[in-house]
Amino acid sequence: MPSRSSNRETFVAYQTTIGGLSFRFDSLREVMAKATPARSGDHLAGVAAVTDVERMAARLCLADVPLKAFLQDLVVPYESDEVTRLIIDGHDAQAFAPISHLTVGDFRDWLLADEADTAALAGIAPGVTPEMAAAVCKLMRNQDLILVARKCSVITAFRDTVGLPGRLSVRLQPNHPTDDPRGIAASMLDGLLYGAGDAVIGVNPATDSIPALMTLYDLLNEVIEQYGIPTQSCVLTHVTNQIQVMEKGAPVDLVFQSIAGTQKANESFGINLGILDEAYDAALSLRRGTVGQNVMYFETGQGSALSANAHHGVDQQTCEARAYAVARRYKPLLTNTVVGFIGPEYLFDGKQIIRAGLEDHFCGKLMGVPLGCDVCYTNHAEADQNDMDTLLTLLGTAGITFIMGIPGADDIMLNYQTTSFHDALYLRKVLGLRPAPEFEDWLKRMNIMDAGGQVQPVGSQHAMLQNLPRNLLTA
Amino acid sequence: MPSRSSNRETFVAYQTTIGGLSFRFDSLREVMAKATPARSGDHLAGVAAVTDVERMAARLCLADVPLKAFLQDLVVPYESDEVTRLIIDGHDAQAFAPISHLTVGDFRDWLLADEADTAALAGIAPGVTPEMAAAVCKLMRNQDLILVARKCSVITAFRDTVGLPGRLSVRLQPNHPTDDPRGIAASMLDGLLYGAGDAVIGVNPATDSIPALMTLYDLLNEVIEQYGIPTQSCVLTHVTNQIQVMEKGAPVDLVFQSIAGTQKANESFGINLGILDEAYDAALSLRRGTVGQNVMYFETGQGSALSANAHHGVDQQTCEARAYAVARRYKPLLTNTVVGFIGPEYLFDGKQIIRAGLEDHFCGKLMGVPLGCDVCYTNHAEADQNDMDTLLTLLGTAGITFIMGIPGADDIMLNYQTTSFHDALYLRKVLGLRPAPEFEDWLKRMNIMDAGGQVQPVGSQHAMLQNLPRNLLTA
Amino acid sequence: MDDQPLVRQDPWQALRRHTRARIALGRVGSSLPTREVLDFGLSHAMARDAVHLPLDTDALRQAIESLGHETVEVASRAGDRHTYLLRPDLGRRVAPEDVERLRGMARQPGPDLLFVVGDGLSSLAVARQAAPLLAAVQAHWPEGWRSGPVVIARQSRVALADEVGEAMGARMVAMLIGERPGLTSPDSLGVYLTWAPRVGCHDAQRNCISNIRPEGLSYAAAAHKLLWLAREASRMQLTGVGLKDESDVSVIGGDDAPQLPKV
Amino acid sequence: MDDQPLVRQDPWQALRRHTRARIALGRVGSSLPTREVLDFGLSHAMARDAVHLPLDTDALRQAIESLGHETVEVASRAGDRHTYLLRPDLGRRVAPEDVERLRGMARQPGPDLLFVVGDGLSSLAVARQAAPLLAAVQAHWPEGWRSGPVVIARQSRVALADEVGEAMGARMVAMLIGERPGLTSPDSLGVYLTWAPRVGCHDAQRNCISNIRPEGLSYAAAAHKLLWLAREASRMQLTGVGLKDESDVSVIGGDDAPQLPKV
Ligand code: B12
Ligand code: B12
Repeated sequence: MPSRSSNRETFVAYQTTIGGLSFRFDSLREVMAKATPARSGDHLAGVAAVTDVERMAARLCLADVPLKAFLQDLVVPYESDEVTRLIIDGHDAQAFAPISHLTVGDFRDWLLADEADTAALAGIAPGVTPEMAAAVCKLMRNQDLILVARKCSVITAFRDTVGLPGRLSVRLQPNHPTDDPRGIAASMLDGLLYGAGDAVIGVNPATDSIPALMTLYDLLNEVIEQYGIPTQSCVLTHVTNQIQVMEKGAPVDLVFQSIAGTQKANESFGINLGILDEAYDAALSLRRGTVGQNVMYFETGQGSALSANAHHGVDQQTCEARAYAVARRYKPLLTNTVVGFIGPEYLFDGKQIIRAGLEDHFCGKLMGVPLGCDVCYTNHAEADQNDMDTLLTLLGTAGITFIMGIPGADDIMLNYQTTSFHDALYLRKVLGLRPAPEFEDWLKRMNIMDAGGQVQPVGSQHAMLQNLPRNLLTA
Repeated sequence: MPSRSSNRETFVAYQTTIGGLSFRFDSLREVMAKATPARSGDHLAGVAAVTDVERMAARLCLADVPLKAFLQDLVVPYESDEVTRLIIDGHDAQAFAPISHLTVGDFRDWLLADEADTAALAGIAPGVTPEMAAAVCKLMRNQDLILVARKCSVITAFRDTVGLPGRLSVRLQPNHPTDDPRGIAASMLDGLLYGAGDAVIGVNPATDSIPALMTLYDLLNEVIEQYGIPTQSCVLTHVTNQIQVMEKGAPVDLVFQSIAGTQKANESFGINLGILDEAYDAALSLRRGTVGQNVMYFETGQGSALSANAHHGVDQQTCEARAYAVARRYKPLLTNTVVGFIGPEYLFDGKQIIRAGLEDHFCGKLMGVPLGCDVCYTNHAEADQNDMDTLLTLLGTAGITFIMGIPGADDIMLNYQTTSFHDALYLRKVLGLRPAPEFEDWLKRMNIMDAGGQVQPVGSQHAMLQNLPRNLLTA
Repeated sequence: MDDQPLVRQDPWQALRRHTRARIALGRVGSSLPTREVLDFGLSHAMARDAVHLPLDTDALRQAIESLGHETVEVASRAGDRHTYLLRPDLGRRVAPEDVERLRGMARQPGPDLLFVVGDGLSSLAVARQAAPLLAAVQAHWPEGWRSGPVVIARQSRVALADEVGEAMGARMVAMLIGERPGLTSPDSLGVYLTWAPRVGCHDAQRNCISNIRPEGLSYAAAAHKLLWLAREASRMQLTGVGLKDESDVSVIGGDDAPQLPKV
Repeated sequence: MDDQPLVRQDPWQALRRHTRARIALGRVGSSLPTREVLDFGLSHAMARDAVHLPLDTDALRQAIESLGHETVEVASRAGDRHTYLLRPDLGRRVAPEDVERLRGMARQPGPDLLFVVGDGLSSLAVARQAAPLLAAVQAHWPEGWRSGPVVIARQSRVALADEVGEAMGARMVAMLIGERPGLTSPDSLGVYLTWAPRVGCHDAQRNCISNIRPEGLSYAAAAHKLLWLAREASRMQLTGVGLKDESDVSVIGGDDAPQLPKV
């Protein structure tokens, strides 16, 4: 095995000639980076193509690379990176067999054929490495990314079932700048009455303090029990905090962690596979799921490896796909690309955010990971609500597993704009999508959703308003 | 009536205060222009908002303007502009009644309510002036434009029925740089075998020569008759040429003309309402339709009035909506906004093109016009195929009536990129859309479409390949 | 799915000989095959470059002068390519100092038909097609018609010829201009003929001949059309929608001008 | 449809007193009412301006000096706001001449806890919250701890404090930095505490206290947390994931530091 990464030298350089001009790339990593649609992060890293023609030259080269090459010519060395080892050692040769004879260009053709149906795609998923997914993605137009992702199906479950065809789930994200339980409960109620929360009720705590976190777990758990909601909770603090609170007996449904695509980037997040293994085992042992035992929730996003100076000259989209290999190991309930979250240095404007959102969703689904998307932007990026509407609609068409739901799309703690409860209703309405079945039944039982499947305004006499969460009463 | 435009002075100036800063706008025209999402054409015209805050100030003002004001405060003077006269004199007060008490801001709320269903929207259409449509459009997010347009239904017919719910039609555009009949026929065959052509088979002639045009009409007519295709043909030459060829007995199905939103812009196109009336009557008198008698095909596009220096200080989106008032007069089978066709001076990049496409479709449908879209860009604009995939998917979701279909998306005569036959299949597949019913039957009869409604590859023995158009045989 | 080729070819490949349109591309599912997506992307990258390629005015001047024409160079009011693309208003006007220069050169009476050659959106079109077209026109130049110098214009729009024609006192002006570059036709020339040119003319007052290049309308055919239109314009004292092109009828008489392809 | 109000209000308006989140916005169909769309758009326009607002270093320096601190001003290697936004690598490094200056000022032994105040993505946050937070920290400053001058940094990222701390020989550095401005919180301050700062430290080696502003975490609570973490860091000789915040437990003993809101 260790010889793998040094095999790289045995490959001839990649080159192509266009109209008399000859283009040469020294490594597969370079071909990948230069073949990527333009984005600020790859410019920042100095790995992007300089002209449109150079970009096309790289794509022409990339199209001819055999998929097998990605098992040999490793973009991050095997010896020094546990994510690479995870990818290579965990590669499923049998699943890979049906596509093992293809080049990257052929792979695109294969994916778009009608014969590549849901079952065929699920079959190859364990054989698709992140680099293969990233490579073929670079040759695909937005419509291709939508068409293929739509054919992929990744179904997971905890207290409800997420990812069924024709369904769209929503993470209810009731953040508050001081983690005030009343504020959080108020946002939860707002979201539930708008039909959101079937993916997870997940709060980002402003605090890093263990006692304060324990309080939060209790709060979320109480509301879920009070209303009998078939959903799961999550507190998005550092995984090592979650290990501690599990030890202290906190009611932890899903374990969360931000992950990245290289060992070094994960180290900058204060994690490694060992820590994640430990947390995973701890969460599984709690057996809190009812309809399933997918206990992990991950977040990723293009740019994090580069931000930690841990990208090894690999383009940010490929790094991102490698994060899905980390996610895949833990059979997560949810994996969320927070696509416009970090800022313009990685994805400059609406166009780049839209493209990255489609790429991430496609790569994740192709690899068998339950991808959702935080359709979002920050105020220092060149983007606005119209771009979000656009990406939201495209991802809905592509069959996104879940999106965020926040009051009025404005996260008053993380300081960025994501999708609102209203946005989720828009998407469900315009594409005829429904919530997770168990949650849908609950919404109907609670008279939040009508018989036609529409979330309707509730009156002031609504049961949940008559029976407020405890901490809202003591206010 | 003539007093209408001078009434404008009786309105107080529009103003609003934001964080201590006061914003003042001298006219409704100025409020409209400054409320528009940023685009290069309005900057070129010098009418755009200078800052984002000024833009929001204009929107706040606009939201409070009563819809009735648009019948008094005319953006282009009544006395000197026949399009304004058409709008005002043709306004249907009864249809307007249900919304006559609303402000622009209320109108948006009204449109988004579930009670504003297809019937309600069809009911008010004749009461909606272009300026009202443009104004409310400026307050709407992309998702609003999609949601409302989707509820609108505009159904027209000639030899097939266009605009039914769940349907998407395609204009087959078999252009050739010398109008070579073999080249045109070859592209037609390509498109038909890919299931395109139910909106119209419409060729842009490179030539302006009357005898050559006669030849083209015969060619299109022959192919339609040879295969018994339930569709219509069109030659997109100047309307005065079409009047001449009708006199000479050419088999004219649809009369085409580019139209704009002001009298002066139309004059620069060499037309006026009198000429259009004449052409309309001539086409109607031919009675060539079978299932309907909608005999006109119009093209529009933001920027044309400004390009002709005929915009009267009105923003380009409002000018565009006014063109739909011209179209509406002639109950067209099709109206096509060629949204990215002219160039970056009017719509700079993918984002502006996408927004404009959604706006145009919304305004047209709201006014009761059968809007299709030439989802396109030129090589001098900052746009690419991904932007087109995006707009295409959004418009499909919004219920667009028809799109273009060109071999490989590359118009080798008009020199721009629009949508391909493959693109149309993508959109039909991903959103479950079907062609016009009569054409769908024909596709099935011809073994181009299978029982499941998918356009399938044909073999070399296919009837149409065995029985080529006459001029392809004599090659 | 292994026994079938990945890409389903379209069985009407033979029709490709009739057109350079992208027909019979084949399909994967209902999508374009990878090779076509790549080919298209490459064409797009190159067409974008073509928009920005500056006109080699020296070479063009030499080519035109070698036909025996005088030349004059002018610039529009759009100082650079970026401004040109976003400010058509500036591309339609001659730089003030150049207007003066043109006025100074004007003779009484002015040319019957003045030629302006403008880069427009494709300098490549002008570089390749302008001189051959002028040569073809020259071969059939109407007896007794006064010509003028050929004006070469940088960063120009169609309407720029109006101001040139006005300044030179021309009866008619023909603008030879680079059409926007397409993927398959990056070098297509358009000609716009305007009677009594002056600032403020609009497009309904012109006639257009487009798609001039070897793979499109031939030089000879274009020249024939242009002179037919110019003669008719001279007779009717107008151009534009009022002047209908019947040039193809007149050729049936056995004129030596080449015919357009016919069914 | 006339007898019903256009906008359906949500009957849980009362809950708005618990949070500034945009809850109970009401609806039209399933969409946001116009007034909310406009309000949001206006907030966005203003938040975008906040990103670009330059830091008034003079005012900040005066405010900090009036607390009795010395100050030093440094710039990052990102020359302007545009560069800053696109080049975080440059925003993490001190301009070379300023590094020299800092080195020149360093004393032996260095400060136990050094403060850097950086504009980050919101100069407004720094202008409003930095001085009050420093004052709150001062009130509970651990006995015997050496402080240093407060370093004011322009166009800075979190990691810039590493280089500052290294140059000044600090045992620990606390970066007070403007968090990216949100629609509802344009002026939120974050504090990042790093043990043994040096160029190349990564984020797992820091602790963070965020959302400091009157509507968020109070100055007193933030100061309490910071000093708790700093004391623990000093004891354990590290910051980051290895250092767990238990500050809320310790306050239960009846310390005068304010408590976080509790259920
Ligand atoms: C952007 C951001 C991120 C980005 C950072 C990438 C980047 N290049 O910017 C990503 C998505 C990677 C991220 C990850 C995490 N973050 Co964070 N993040 C933020 C956010 C939204 C804005 C930060 C900001 O504006 N910085 C100011 C600018 C000017 O500085 P900068 O140099 O450009 O940014 C640096 C810091 O932001 C730093 N950083 C980001 N998050 C964190 C978290 C910790 C604990 C530390 C030490 C540093 C750190 O990374 C950046 C690059 O060096 C804040 C929320 C807020 N309101 O501030 C949360 C926040 C700081 N993050 C938080 C957390 C918990 C995390 C994670 C630990 C979550 C997890 N379980 O994995 C991870 C890992 C952090 C790590 N060790 O690297 C918490 C911290 C809570 C606390 N009091 O400790 C906050 C307050 C949000 C929250 N409540 O969840 N984060
Ligand atoms: C862009 C374009 C338009 C745009 C022009 C707006 C603009 N600001 O650019 C719009 C959509 C408005 C348009 C409209 C029409 N066009 Co047109 N247009 C073109 C196109 C695709 C490119 C022109 C170009 O590159 N010009 C070069 C740049 C550098 O010059 P410019 O100064 O920026 O552009 C000016 C000219 O293009 C002019 N113009 C555009 N079209 C026409 C048509 C005629 C007859 C005239 C005289 C002038 C003219 O308008 C522009 C502004 O002044 C050409 C196709 C081609 N391959 O060239 C067809 C083309 C020139 N148009 C054509 C036609 C028929 C029309 C219409 C008459 C269609 C109709 N039935 O209404 C109308 C009306 C034209 C008019 N009188 O104004 C034909 C001309 C055929 C012929 N031999 O006469 C062409 C060749 C395409 C075709 N085969 O259909 N057009």
